[in-house]
Amino acid sequence: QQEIKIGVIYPLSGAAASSGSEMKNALELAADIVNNGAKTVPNLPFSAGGGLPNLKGAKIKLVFADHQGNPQIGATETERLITQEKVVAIVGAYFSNVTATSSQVAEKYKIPYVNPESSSSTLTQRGFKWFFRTTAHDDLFVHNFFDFFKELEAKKGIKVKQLATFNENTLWGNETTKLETKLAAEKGYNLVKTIVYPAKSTQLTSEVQQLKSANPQVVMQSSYLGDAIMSMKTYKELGFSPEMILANNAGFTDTEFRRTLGKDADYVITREVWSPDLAKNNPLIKQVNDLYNSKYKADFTGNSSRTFTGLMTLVDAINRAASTEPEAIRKALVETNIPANKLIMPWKGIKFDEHGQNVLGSGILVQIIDGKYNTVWPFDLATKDVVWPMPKWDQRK
Amino acid sequence: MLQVRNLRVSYDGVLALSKVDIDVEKGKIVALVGGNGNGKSTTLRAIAGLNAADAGQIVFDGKPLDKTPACKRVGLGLSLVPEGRRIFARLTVERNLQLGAYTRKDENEVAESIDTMYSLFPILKERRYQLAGTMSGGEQQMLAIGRGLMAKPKMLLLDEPSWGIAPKFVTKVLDTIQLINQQGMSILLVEQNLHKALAIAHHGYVIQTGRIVMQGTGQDLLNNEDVKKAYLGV
Amino acid sequence: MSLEIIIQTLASGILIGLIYALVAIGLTLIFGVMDIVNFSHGEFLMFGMYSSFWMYSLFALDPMFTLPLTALFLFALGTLLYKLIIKKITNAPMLSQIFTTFGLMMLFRGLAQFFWKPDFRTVDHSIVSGAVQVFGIQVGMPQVTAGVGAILVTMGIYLFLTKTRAGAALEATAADKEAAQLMGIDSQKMFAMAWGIGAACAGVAGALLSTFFPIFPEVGANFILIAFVVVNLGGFGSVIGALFAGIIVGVIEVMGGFLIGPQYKLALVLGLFLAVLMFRPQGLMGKQ
Amino acid sequence: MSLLRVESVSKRFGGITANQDVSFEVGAGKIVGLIGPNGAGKTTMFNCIAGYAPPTTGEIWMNDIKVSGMSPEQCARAGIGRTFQVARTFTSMTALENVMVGAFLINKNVGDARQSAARLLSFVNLGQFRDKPAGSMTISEQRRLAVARALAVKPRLLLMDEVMAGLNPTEVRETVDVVLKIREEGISCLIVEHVLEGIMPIADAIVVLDYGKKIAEGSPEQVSRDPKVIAAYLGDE
Amino acid sequence: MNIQDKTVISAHELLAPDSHGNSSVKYILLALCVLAALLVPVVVKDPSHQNLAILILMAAQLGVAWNIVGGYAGQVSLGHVAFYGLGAYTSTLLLTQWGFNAWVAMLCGGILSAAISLIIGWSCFRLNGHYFGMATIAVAEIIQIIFTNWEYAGAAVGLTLPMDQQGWGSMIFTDKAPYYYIALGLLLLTLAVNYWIEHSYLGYYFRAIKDEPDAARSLGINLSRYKQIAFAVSSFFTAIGGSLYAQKELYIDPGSVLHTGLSIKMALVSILGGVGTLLGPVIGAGVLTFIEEGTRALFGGSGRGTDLVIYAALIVVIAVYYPTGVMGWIKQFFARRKAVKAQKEQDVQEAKREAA
Ligand SMILES: Nc1ncnc2c1ncn2[C@@H]1O[C@H](COP(=O)(O)OP(=O)(O)OP(=O)(O)O)[C@@H](O)[C@H]1O
Ligand SMILES: Nc1ncnc2c1ncn2[C@@H]1O[C@H](COP(=O)(O)OP(=O)(O)OP(=O)(O)O)[C@@H](O)[C@H]1O
Ligand SMILES: [Mg+2]
Ligand SMILES: [Mg+2]
Repeated sequence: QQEIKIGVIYPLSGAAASSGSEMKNALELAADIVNNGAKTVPNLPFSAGGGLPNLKGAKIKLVFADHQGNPQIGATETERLITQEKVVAIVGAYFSNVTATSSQVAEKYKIPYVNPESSSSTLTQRGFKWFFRTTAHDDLFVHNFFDFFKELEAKKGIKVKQLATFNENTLWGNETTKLETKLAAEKGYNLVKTIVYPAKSTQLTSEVQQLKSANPQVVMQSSYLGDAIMSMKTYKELGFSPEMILANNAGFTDTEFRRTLGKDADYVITREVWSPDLAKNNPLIKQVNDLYNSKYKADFTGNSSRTFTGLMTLVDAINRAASTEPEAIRKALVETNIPANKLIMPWKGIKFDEHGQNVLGSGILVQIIDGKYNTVWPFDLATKDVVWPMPKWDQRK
Repeated sequence: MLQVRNLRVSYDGVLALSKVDIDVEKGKIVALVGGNGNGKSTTLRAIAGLNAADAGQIVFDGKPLDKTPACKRVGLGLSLVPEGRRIFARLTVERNLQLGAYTRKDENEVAESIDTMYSLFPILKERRYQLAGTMSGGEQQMLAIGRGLMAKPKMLLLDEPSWGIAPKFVTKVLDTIQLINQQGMSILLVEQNLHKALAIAHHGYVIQTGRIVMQGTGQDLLNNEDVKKAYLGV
Repeated sequence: MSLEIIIQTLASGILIGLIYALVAIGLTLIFGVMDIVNFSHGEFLMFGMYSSFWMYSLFALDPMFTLPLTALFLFALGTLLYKLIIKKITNAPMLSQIFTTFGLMMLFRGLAQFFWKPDFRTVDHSIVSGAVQVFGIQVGMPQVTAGVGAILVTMGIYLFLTKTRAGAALEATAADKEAAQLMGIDSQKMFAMAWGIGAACAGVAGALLSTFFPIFPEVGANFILIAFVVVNLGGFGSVIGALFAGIIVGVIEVMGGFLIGPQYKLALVLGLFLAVLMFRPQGLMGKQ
Repeated sequence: MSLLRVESVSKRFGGITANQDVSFEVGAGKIVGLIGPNGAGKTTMFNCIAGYAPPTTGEIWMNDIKVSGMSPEQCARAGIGRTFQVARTFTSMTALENVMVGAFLINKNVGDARQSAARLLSFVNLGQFRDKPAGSMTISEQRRLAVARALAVKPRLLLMDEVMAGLNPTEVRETVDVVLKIREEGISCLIVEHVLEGIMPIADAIVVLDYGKKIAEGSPEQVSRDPKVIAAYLGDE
Repeated sequence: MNIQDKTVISAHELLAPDSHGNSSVKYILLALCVLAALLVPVVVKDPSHQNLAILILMAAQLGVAWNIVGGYAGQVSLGHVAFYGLGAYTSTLLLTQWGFNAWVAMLCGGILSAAISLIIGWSCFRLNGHYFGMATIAVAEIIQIIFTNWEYAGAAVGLTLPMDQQGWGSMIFTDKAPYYYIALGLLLLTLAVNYWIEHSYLGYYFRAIKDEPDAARSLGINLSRYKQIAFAVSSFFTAIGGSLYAQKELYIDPGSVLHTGLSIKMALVSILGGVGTLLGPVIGAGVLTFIEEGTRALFGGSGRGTDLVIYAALIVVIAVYYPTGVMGWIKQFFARRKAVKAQKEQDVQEAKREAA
C-alpha cells in the first residue's frame, strides 16, 4: 500500500515551540482522521478513513522538521525534506520569514507548498507558482478592523475617531503598522500615536506612558504572549483605560493569556480566525474540536484550526490529482474549490487566485467576556453583543 | 620536622626533579642552593603542595602529606613565601597581611602580629591602605615575607626572599630570618645570595638538574671548592 | 512631559533597574572570583522562576514564602554545576570557558523545554499583587517588593564580601588562586561558593520576578544582555557598581523609551554603555 | 655627548611622589647604574623614559628628540629598548619567536628576523633554548630572553630592570659579560640593580635615588663612599 | 585578567616537519585535499548533501575569518555578526536597488565593513578582555536595532533577492554546485590570506599582542594599528561571507543575518577546531555542522527540543574535555607520545648512571 509523504516544517523548539507543538497536534489529528477515520465527524471530507480513495487508499505520512524560528534552517530543512525524505508536498512554516525562505526552496524544486497560517501579505506577491496560502493575510485582517469601526458607527452608533497603534517590531508588526497607518489616513481616522516596540522587552512602561499621554480611543495592538500579558498588566498598573483594546491575534488569543490575567483580560477584542462558539452556525466545528479536545485536552486555536485546514486542503488536492506527481498536485491545488460547510473555519470556502492566495478566507473579531472568547463581529456571526467601551480599571470590581 | 624522600616532579611530562631527599630538623635553618632552573622552586612548591609529586614522600611533623591539599598544609604549620611574590595586587597591604593569618582564629593575636610586621617592615605600615600591586618590587617582596610570617607556621619555606631587595635591607631580612628561627621556627631557604645564606644556615643542600648532588653544613659548603667554582664565582 | 509622568517613569525605571542589578550581581560575583563570564546566568534566573512556579502550582505555596527555598535550591544548583563542570575549565582558555557556559545556556533552555514544555506559565495569584499609590503615582506591588528584595540582597552580599572572613577569602581567591591556597584558603570551596551565591542571587531575582513576569524556558534571554551591560557598566566584579548600573540602565531604558521611541530604547542603553566605556574602560566602579 | 638627558623629572601617583626633580644623563656607549632603596622610584623612572608613564613634570630627551610624552612604541622607535621587572615574555611563543618579534621592527622579512634572532639568543647564552616555549623557562631565563628581545629592536639605549636578581654569583658574572658585550656593540645601558657585585665593577657612572630624589651621582667609587648613600642604601658593612 | 590562551599552538608548529613527516608530503596532502574538495559536487549529487557541504564551507570560512582577530590577535570579538549583516545588506541593496554586479556588490560590502570595523576598533580597542567582548556585542546589537527600523533596508520585513535573475553576474543559481565552488573559493582565499598573515611578521605581531601587550609596545609595536589590521581583514572576509549567505538564501532579515547567536557560532567554530590555528576552524566547522544537522535530522521532529539538548550537551562535553579543540587534542597526543619516549630514555640513562 502506498504511503504519501508530506513534509511539515514548524518551530518545534525555541521561542515559538509552544505554538509549534499545538500545530503539530492539529496536523497529527488531521492525518489520523484521513488514515484511520473518525465516525463522529461524518461531514468532514475523508472522515471515512482508509486513506485517499482516488489513490487506492494510500495513507499519508507526515515527516516533521524543526526550523527553530530560523529562516536559514527553514530553507535547509525544506531542502532535506524534499531531497532526502522525498516528500510530495510541504506544509509550513508559521513564521512569515521562515515561510519566505522555505517556500523559495520548494518553488525551486517545483514542489507544492501549502501555507496555512503565515499572515504576511508579501508572501503571495512574489509570483510563485507552487505556493498556496489558505488563510487570509494581514492586509485583509487590518481591513477587517476598519470595517468593524464603520459598522460599529452605522449599526451601533459608536463613533471611533482617535486611534493608536502598538505593534511589536518584527516583520508582522511592521507590516501591520504600515497598513494601519495607510488605512487610517485613507478612511479619515486620526492616528494619534504609532508605537513599534522591541519584542521580548523586560518592561513596557515607557510604551504605555506614551500611549497614555496620547490618549487614544482605541489601541490596535500586535503582541506575542509574553508582551501581551505584560502590556495588560502595565495598562492596569498605570491606569491606562482606552475605550477599547483591539488586538491583532497572537498573544491575545493564547489560552494562557486569559488564565494569567483572569478578570483583567476581559473586554479585550481580538482579531481571530476561529472560535469554538462558531459551532452555533457550523456543527462541524464542534465535532472536530471535540475530537481534538479528547485527544489533546485543549481546544483548537486560530493557529491549530488553520493548520488543520491547510493539511486537509492539501489532502483534498492530492486526492483529486489521484497522483503523487508534484505537477498534478499543483494543478489540483489551483483548481481547489472547497465549500464553506466542509470547513471548520468561518470562511466562505477555499479557492485560490493566480497568486495562490485563498480569496474566500476572512477574519472574525472575538471579545473576552467572563474569561471566554465570544464572536462579536461580523455581526451576523456574533454570539454576543459587543461591550463598548471597556470599563475603566478602577471601575471594575 | 620535614623529611622529603625520593621526590620526583615533572611539568607536562618533562622531569624537573628526580630523587630529591631533604631533611629539615626542628628549629634549624636549611639552605637549598643551585643554579638557575635546577629545581629549587619546584622542590619548595612540591613541599607546599602546589605541584603534585609523581613519586616520593613528604613527611611533615610525623605526618605524611601526599593526600593533603596545599590549603590544608598551611593549617598544619607549613607556609611558603613563593617565588615572584604573588601578593594580592588588588587588595590593600593590610588586607594582604590579614589574609596571611587566614588559618588563625584569634583576632587579637592576629592584630598583634600585624603590628609586629609593621615594626619589622616600617614601609608596610606607611602604605597599609595602598593597593599592594602599586608598591615597588622590593616593597612587594617585604609584604610577601610578612604575609608568610603571619601564618605563624612551624616551618617556613622561603623562595629567594632577598630578590629585588636593597643591599641594606637584605642584611635585615636575613637577620630577621635568623631571629624568627631562634624563636623556634624551622626554615627551608632557597637563596641566591649564597654567602649570606650559607652563613646563617645550619645545613645546606646543593641541587643540580633536579637532583641533590651535595650536602653539608653551611660552612662546609662555603669552603667547598666545587661550590666556590660553580656558584660563588671564585 | 508632565511632572507626574517624570516621577512615574523614574519610579518604574528604578524598580526594574533593581531587578537588573540583582541578576547582574550574581554574574559579577562569579566573574569577579573566577574570571569566567557565565552565559548561562539567565537560565539560573529561569530556574528560579520555575522553582517558584512549581511550588506555587503543585503545593499552592506563594513565591514569597518559598523564596528562601528557591535561593537554597539555586545555591545547590550553582555549587553542583561548579563541581561537575566548571571546575574542569577553571584553567582553560577564556574562549573555551565562553564556549562551555554558552553550551550550558542552550542545554538548560533545552532541558526546561523538554521537561516543562515551551508554554508560558504564570503565578496568577500571589500575596504581593495589585498596586500601591505613592506620591500620587501608581506602582505595582510586585515590583516594589522585588525592588526592596533586590536592595536587601545586594546589601547583604556587599557586607558579606567586605566584612566577613569568607568574603576576604573569596577576594583573595579571585586575585590569585595559588597564592590564596598558600594562605590556607581552599580555593575549590571558594569557587563553589561563588557559583552558589551567584546562582542564588539569580534565583532570588527569579522568585521575585515570578509574581509579575511570565515564565518560559527562554525567559533568560530577555534579561541576559541587559545583565551583561549592567555588569560591564558597573565594572566587572563590583557589586555596588552593579547596583548603581542596574538603576541607571533601568531609568535610561524607561525614560529613553518614552522620549525617543521604544524601538530604540535598547540601542540607547547600549550606546550609553559604549560611551561610558570610552571614558572609563573599566566601568563605573571597576578596578583597573 | 650625552645620549639620554633626563631633565628635572617628577612623577606623582595621587599623593605619592615616586620621582621628584630628577636630572641625569647617559652618555653614548656608557653603562649607567640607577640604584636606590626599595620604592625609591627606579622602576618609575624607567617607565617615564620608556613612555609607559609620562612624567608629571620635566622633560626627557633622546639625542635631539623629546621622548617624554611619547608612547612606548614611539620611544622604542626612537631607540629606547627595555626589559621589565617582571619578565613579560610572550609565553605562547618559543624563545626564538620572542626575539623575532623584536627583530621585525628593523626588518619585516621573516627569514632575516629568524637569523638575527638566533644570533641574539646565542649572544645572551640562550642558544640551546631556541625552540623552547618561553612559558616553560625559569624566571631568570625569561629575563635574559627579554634582554635579547629588547636588543633585537637595535636600541641605542637599553633599560634593564633587575636582570641580575635571583642569580647566584657565577650567573651574575655571566650576565655582566653579556652587558659588557652589549656596550661593545655601542649600545648605552641604564641598569637598575640591587646586586651591586654586578653593577659596581662595570658602571661608568652611578645615579642614586632615595624617596624619589637624586641623592648622589658619580663614579662607583665616589658613590659607594658617599655617606648619604651608605646611610640610605648600602648599609654599613 | 587572564585572557591569554596559554595552550594555544601555532599551525606552523603543528605542520612543522618534525612533527608531521616532511614538508613535501604535507604539500601533496594539501593538494589532494583541495582536489577532493573540488570533486565533491561531481560525486555528491544529492542537493541536500551538497547543501550540507556548502554550509560547512561557509561556516569554515567565517571561522577562519573570525580566527584572524579572535584567535591570532586574541581580541575576542563576540559581535562579528555585525559585519556579516553589513556585508549581506550592502551587497543585497546594491544588487537590488542599484543594479550592481553581484561580485562588485560583494566587494563593496567587504570594504564597507572593513571601514566600519576601523571605527569600532578605534573606540573599542582600549578595552581589555571581557570588556572588549561585551562592547562588540553591544555594537552588533545596535546595528541590529538600526536595521530592524530602517525602512530603506526593509526594516524588520527584510529584503528578497530576485530569484529570476539567475547567472554568474547576479550570483544567483538554481543549482547548488556554483554556490559550492564559490564558497570553496572563498574559503581557500581566506585561508590563503590567513596563511600569509601567519607566516609574515603580522602573525608574530598578533600573537605578541595577544600574549603581552605591554611588552609588545616596548618593541615598537603600535597596538591599535595592528589590532585594526586584524579586525579589518577579519571583518572584510566576514562581510563577504554574509554576502554569500544572502546570494544563497535569497532572503535576509535582521533575525537571520544580524542574530547574536551567529557571532558566537563563528567563535565556536574556531574554538572547536583550535583557536589560532590555520585549519582549526575548518575542522571545527565540519564537526559543528555535522553535530548540528545530525541532531536536527535525527531528533528535530520530536517537538520537545531534544535536538537542542543533545547538541548543547555535546558542546559542553567538547568544551570541557577538549578545551584546545581538535588541533590541540592532536598536538597533545603527539606531545604525550614524545614525552613518554623522552621519559623512557631518561630512565634508561639514569639506570646507566646508577650502574656506573
Ligand atoms: N610552569 C612550568 N612549566 C614547564 N616547565 C617548568 C615550569 N616551571 C619550571 N619549569 C622547568 O622546571 C625546571 C626547574 O625549575 P625551577 O623553577 O624549580 O628552578 P629554580 O631552581 O627555582 O630556578 P631559578 O633560580 O631560576 O628560580 C626548569 O628547567 C624549568 O624550565
Ligand atoms: N601606580 C602607582 N600608584 C601608586 N603608587 C605607585 C604606583 N607605582 C609606583 N608607586 C609607588 O612609587 C614608589 C616608587 O616605586 P618604584 O616601583 O619606582 O620603586 P623602585 O625604585 O623600582 O623600587 P624597587 O627597587 O623595590 O623595585 C613606590 O613607593 C610605589 O609604591
Ligand atoms: Mg626558582
Ligand atoms: Mg623596581
